[in-house]
Amino acid sequence: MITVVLLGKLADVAGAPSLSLQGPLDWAGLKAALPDTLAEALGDPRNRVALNGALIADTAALQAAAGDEIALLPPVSGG
Amino acid sequence: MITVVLLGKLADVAGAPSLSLQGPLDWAGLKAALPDTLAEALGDPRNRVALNGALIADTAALQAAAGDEIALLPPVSGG
Amino acid sequence: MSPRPPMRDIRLLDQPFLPGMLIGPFTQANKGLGGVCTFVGEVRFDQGVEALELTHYAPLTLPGMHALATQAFGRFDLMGLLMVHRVGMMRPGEPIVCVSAAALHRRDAIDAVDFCMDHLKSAAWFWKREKRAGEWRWVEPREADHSDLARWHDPI
Amino acid sequence: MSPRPPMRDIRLLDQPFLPGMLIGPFTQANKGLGGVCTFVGEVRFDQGVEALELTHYAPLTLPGMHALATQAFGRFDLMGLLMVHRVGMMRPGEPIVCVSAAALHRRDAIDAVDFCMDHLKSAAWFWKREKRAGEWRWVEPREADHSDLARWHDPI
Repeated sequence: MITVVLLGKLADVAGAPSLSLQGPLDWAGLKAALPDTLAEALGDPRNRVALNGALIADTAALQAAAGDEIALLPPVSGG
Repeated sequence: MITVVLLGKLADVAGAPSLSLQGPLDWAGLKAALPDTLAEALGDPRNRVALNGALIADTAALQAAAGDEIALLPPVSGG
Repeated sequence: MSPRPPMRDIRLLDQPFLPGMLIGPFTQANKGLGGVCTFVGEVRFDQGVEALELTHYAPLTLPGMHALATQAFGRFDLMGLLMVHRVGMMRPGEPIVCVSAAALHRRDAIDAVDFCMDHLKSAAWFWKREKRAGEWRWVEPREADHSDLARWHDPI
Repeated sequence: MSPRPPMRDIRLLDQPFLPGMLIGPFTQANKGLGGVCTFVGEVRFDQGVEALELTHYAPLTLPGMHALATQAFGRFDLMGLLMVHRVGMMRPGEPIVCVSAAALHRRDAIDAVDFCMDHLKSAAWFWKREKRAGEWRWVEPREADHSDLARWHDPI
């Protein structure tokens, strides 16, 4: 399984702080596997994505397999 | 009497932290009434003089009478 | 220069803390310092806010704070650096952040604290919820947190 | 802004002090602050220095520190300002100065401490003697204490 960690308001959208999904997954596969409202919220280009604790520069390059952790990081709160 | 307060190394030169002198005194009178070594040390133009707790801009304007306090302030120590 | 390696104390705390309990030992540990500068930020009593919750993503937050500390040690002549941030649920008036820098010279200590405070928000990400009238709400991002950071982009 | 008048605590102490004993109550007294910045300077362990003595001229020193505090309140948006300086005989490692500023915003708190530290030497005069190998000697004036002050002379 792949663990998907949801930060900030994305956790509210998902209704949970993390989800487990079947791997392997690329970015398109991840969005398809997520609930619609969450996949929609991921459309915000200010979101960042981390794979196993490291930010990835381009979601197009995402390749996650079983045991990996994907974190979905919305923009952080202001001052 | 006029109290003359000596700060920093001027106290060492005088051998005491303060002296009492007969008033009235202007700047020339003060220097004449002080021990020679102290009068000499006052030649350093970086010294400042305060009368009753207020700095005076020009020693030529000094006029002290009985009950007044003159403070002789050498340059302060570096950082 | 101090002969011993610089002291670095970076922590995320999920419980309330007393800054004095950190700063006292930190100062004691840096024998021979010239000065210590400390900044303590508290949760503000903003109109109607009953509580504040900070969430973070641990695999990014602590490494981000350590990277910032490394930058500060590279940029300023420091003997020690303490950087502590709260996460979890806080009430107005509680300390939320404490940064303390010990140095031989006061300019390094003050500037290092200033630098760390300006960069902490971009080095360590926190998501913030506020509770007002019993309801939690996420604090939205601000576009303009850049002016503080821009102060440091001049060539050294 | 705080509705109450700003808190000002200016002291000359002729006995050793623990900064934490001042900063704790100072922080507590400024309810609703956003942040507190504090600088504590200690007597440095300079080669061979056994003790340090600061003499001051009381009728000038305290008014000078109050005038500096007034400048800081005019220049920065502060809730409280604490400015404490030792006089008399001190040993290396003892705190010699403590400046703490409480404000709603961290920039005011940090800049006020920086400003006060830069100006304290010219606002309050101290004559300094050092004891080395059992002998007291006056520390001579330095010509160049101006660069720190020049930072503040830009128009506000």
